[in-house]
Amino acid sequence: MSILLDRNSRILIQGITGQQASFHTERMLEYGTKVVAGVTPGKGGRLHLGLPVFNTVEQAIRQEAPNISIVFVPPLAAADAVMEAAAGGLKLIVCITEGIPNLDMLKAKRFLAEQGSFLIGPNTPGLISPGQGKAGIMPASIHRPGPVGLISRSGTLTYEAVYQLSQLGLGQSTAIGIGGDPIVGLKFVELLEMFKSDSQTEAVLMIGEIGGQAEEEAAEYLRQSNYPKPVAAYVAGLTAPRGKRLGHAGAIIEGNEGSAQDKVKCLAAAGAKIIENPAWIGQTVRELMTEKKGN
Amino acid sequence: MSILLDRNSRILIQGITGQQASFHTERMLEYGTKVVAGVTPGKGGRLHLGLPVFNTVEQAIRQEAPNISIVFVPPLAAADAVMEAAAGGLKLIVCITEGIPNLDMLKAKRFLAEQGSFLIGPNTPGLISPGQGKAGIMPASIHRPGPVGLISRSGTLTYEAVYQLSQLGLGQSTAIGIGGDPIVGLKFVELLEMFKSDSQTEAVLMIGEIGGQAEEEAAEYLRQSNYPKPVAAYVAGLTAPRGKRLGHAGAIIEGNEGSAQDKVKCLAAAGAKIIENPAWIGQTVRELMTEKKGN
Amino acid sequence: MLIHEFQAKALLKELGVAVPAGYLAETADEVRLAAEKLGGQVILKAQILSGGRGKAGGIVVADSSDQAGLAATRLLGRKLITAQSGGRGLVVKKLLVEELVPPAREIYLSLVVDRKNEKLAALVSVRGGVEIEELAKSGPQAIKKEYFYPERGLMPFQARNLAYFLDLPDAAYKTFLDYLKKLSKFFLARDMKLLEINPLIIKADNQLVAADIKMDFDDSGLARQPEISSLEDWSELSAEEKRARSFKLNYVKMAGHIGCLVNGAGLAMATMDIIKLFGGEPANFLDIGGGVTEEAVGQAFEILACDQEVKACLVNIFGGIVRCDLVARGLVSSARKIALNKPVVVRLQGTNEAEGRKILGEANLPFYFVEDFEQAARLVVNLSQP
Amino acid sequence: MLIHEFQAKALLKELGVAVPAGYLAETADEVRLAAEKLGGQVILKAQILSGGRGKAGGIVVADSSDQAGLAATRLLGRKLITAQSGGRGLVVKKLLVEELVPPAREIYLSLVVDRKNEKLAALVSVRGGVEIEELAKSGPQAIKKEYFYPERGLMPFQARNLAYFLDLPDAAYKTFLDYLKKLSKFFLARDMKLLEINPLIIKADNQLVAADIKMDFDDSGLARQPEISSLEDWSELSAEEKRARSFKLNYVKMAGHIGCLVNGAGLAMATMDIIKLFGGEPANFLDIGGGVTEEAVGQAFEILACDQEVKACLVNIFGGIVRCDLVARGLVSSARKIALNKPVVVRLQGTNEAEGRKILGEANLPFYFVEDFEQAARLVVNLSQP
Repeated sequence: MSILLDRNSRILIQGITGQQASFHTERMLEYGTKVVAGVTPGKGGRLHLGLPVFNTVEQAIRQEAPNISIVFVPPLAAADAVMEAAAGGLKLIVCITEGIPNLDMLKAKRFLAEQGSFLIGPNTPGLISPGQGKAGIMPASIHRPGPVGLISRSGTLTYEAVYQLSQLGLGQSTAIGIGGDPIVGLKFVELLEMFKSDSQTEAVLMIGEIGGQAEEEAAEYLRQSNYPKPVAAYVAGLTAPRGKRLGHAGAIIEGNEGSAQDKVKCLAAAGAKIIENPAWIGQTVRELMTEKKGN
Repeated sequence: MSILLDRNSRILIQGITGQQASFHTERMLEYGTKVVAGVTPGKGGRLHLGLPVFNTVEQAIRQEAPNISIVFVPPLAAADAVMEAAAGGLKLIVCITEGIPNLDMLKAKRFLAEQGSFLIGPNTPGLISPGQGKAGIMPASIHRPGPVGLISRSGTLTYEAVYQLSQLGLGQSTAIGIGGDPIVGLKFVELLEMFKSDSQTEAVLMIGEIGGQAEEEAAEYLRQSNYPKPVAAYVAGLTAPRGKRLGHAGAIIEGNEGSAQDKVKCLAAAGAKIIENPAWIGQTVRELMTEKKGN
Repeated sequence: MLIHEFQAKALLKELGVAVPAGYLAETADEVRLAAEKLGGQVILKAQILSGGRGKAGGIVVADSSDQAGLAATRLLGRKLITAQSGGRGLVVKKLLVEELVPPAREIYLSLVVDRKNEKLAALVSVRGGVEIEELAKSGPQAIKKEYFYPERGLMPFQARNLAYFLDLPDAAYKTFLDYLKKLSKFFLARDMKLLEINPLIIKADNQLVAADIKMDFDDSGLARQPEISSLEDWSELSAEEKRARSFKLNYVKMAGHIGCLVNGAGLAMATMDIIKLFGGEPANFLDIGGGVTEEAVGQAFEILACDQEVKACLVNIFGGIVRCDLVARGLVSSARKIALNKPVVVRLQGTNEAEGRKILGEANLPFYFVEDFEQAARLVVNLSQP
Repeated sequence: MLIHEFQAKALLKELGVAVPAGYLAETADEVRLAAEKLGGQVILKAQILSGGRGKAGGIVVADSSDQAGLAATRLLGRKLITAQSGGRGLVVKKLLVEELVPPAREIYLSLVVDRKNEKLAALVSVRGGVEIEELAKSGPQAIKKEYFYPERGLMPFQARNLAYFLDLPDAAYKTFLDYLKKLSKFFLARDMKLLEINPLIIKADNQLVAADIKMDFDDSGLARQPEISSLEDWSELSAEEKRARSFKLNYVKMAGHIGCLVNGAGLAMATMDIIKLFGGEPANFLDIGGGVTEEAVGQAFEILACDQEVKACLVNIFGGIVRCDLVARGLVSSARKIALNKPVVVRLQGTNEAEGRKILGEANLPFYFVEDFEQAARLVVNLSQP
């Protein structure tokens, strides 16, 4: 199995004619992903990378029946693009764009909730179900199919984690970046819930970072749900200073909330295996899985 | 039984210190209705008609635990008052006020849907469950407890209908004015559904009028639900001219929609007994109930 | 509340939506002058508050300023009877004189409160200049609709959906989106019920021009729209309608001979219906409303009683908020003042009915009391017959 | 983006929210003059982009203009180290000289994006002038919160709930509602993250005056807020920070000796963490971002390599969007330019890693290649030790 994305997924690229979108669409196609169409207002009717381009999501859906959209639209137009995808009926929308205003995201999330659509991101590398499909911008080569579900707030740190896993022969069921912004779509809780019932996934790796409360909520969920699969967690930013934003718009310790120490404490108390050193991500997951099998 | 309102209902009056509100609150109290509190911003802490007055609905709920609110607030502030009641957690709100702008009502209805609250009105006389309680401005004396559920878009025409019923010894389970505005809360369909499972109600009388599609929707519902209780219907405005608004903001035949002739046709086709003459409302309901008992 | 085309065009112009160059004129001389300024060839449009002006002869094209003057002479002061004006028709007092805008294409655009769906709707059609309701039947595939809510407004992607449906030339696309954004904001900010541009002309140079505009505002919103309220034109109302309006009476004149004075819109409609049912013709709809005063009852009664067409009156009151004694007092003082000489059938029920009947009974005026609704209707129909 | 108090007060004044009379001054003479105009007794407030100024000695009351001048002499040019300013502290370059507003009461008001609940929140407290986070622990019953959404805004009944919670004097009630309406609209229109008035003073005459204000704007919204963007003060940034900003590099200076150059914020944090884990101290956070150019990589490297505090550097790149060869080229040209004389540990993984290593290997510069993350960290810690 895998979650959210599999070999039957049909992908739409919003903003397909842009430079980044073009580059990554080609990579997705190379990976064997079924990208079926693109949307760029004003460029409808053309072919781009061999794919039909439409002016609106509505037209693209009518013609090509995608079920996932990936949004590469510039920041100030991206929330509108996300809502367009949801209004068209798409149930999973992956928003790569970084720098979308908070208020736009608040509006978009309310709209998506009404439409019953899920959002991954924004400011995310996307998601990949190795061997099945790639809906994002991560380097495909480091991934292997396998038993580890990966949920991360980070981009390149996720690649590092995947690299370590794959080096040890531990493949991934699905690896998902949830995005580094203060307001994002699906978070740890919802995705842990999905991995829970995914037969391919034997363990879950969480990569958190400072800021917000997503890790604390995940800990609460793990505790309350008595989560049946082993969970390992790494939280970046133990050395982060208070009140300084570290790159990601969401990565800031505000007031008394969001320090890596607090997050680690909560997750440990909830039974997650804490990874102390970012170089030990792979081996810690391997140990965890071996232990659990031993039980 | 009865629907929506019974002897345990605890009523809050919003705008209680106004002239109309005061007059009608006294009538409700005379009828034995449990009016428990009032709200008028700026007049909190006083007693009015022997009832405690609060500045906010929130305070009134905390102190007196009402479960129904009646709104007598002026038109431009009324939608806000309705939302205040819903935000406070009240599940039934009766809005007497006439002349609320359409856009305000659209906003309020969305808010109420989110909160899971029901609205009766605006521009309604309210509702009464004879012998149990009165949440509105209708003259109490004409009502009798009994088996007829009454749903009406009109005010005084409802009194006329009730008068005719009571004259013939036919009491009412609950009589509800749904309001004469283009955008109202509960309509025929939802209330027919409630009367369906009310044990006291043996037959339903609908009083419609020109404008909108509420009667057509009711006909569709009756047909699809194979409605189990006898329904009689009178529709006012057979002589109404096109494009002229007759009193109620909602009573206007626009384009090809909303004529009394169309409504009567739909309702008749759905099995409702059509009342041709407004003087025959009582006797037609009596005949209908006798027929059905005969079956 | 409807406003005139020239008023609507002034509002749009202010908003930055292009309209044809034009002048408002009230005399043939003014029309001639305006036509000269516009280069001779012009279109004259009767400014009455009703649709269907074209079919009724209210829109005329003139090839020269002289021809324009001549056409104006024929139009000004004329009564136009349109599909929506009612039998009386409306007198043309003002003409809008406009340049002729040659269309490369005509499209349709409207914004409306959709009461059935309890949403707002933006509607476009690839065919402009035709009646949208007819088009909805004959060619629904030519129409596209986007729903929206007042909190969010029309979203950019919805505007794009409409624009691409219309298959606009690239050069007109941005202007269309700009117009739609401005119009939808205006619609919300001004408590509108309907804003219709039909046709919206696409010129050969891809300019978009709103050639005809209809604007209808929510009456209930006027209290917070002073700018819009000030546009109300009372000049088309009859003397009776003006009087009724100033006393907050809901009055609509009709063609029959039986005056109806009722409290409550539903009961007023039912009263008209029952009169018709027994062979009579109501002369009006009149709902005196819940907050009515004694003076207003008197005014309402005078409007009916002084109407030459009215042969008999039916007063049908079911007291709730309105007290029967108040109505009775209003009737009596008014009837005395105008020396009432028409039969009046009176039915009083509800709050203070006994007091009301007593006041009327003691007044010694041509009032007939009837308790039963049906009998009251039969009687007034009989009394109205010559 | 934070703005200065004097800037925030100017915005509020424009909006119609009362603030104390005051002047901005940059010299002791200007301060003396301002104090004279304000009647002698004044408050001097250091204009630095950081909270906690009071505790750090940045807010001083003076009883006369001479005293004000004297205090200004002590304050201007001084480095203030506040709880939020970081170890370096911030130099006071401007003072806001204000009248003293005698409070009858002090309350608290803020509007904030609540990221946990994904809503906006309006917060009040009956106690102003204290830190809200401490109050939330010590006296939560003194605080009331109303959530709202950008589409709807703060609704009138919510504003009333807050106002009545504060138990305002009648004469202050309407002003409070008026302020709250204006502030919540401003918050939404200007893409704010935080608007805090603490304290909001209720004067004896029931006037409301915003005595201290904090405004923080969403960086992602600045692209559509030219007016707000123009308020950005770069003068508090160090030369390195300015350079980083102008090349769109995410750079935060810290106290250690190991420079870090990383792509991706998470990996950059992890890199700092692992350095600390092996006994080193990172000199900075630096995320070069996904859209980085060769030139920007060079600039980033120069910032680190030219920092006197930095003894060794760790370059940790996991190529995704960023290509390793591009990074390598940026490093090499920059290292040549500055005649690099510090050890640099380089780890390149991902897109075009082989090309990258080749470029660096051929450059004949003090680069150490390590493939393993842990080894790279250990090595750079060793190399940084004296």
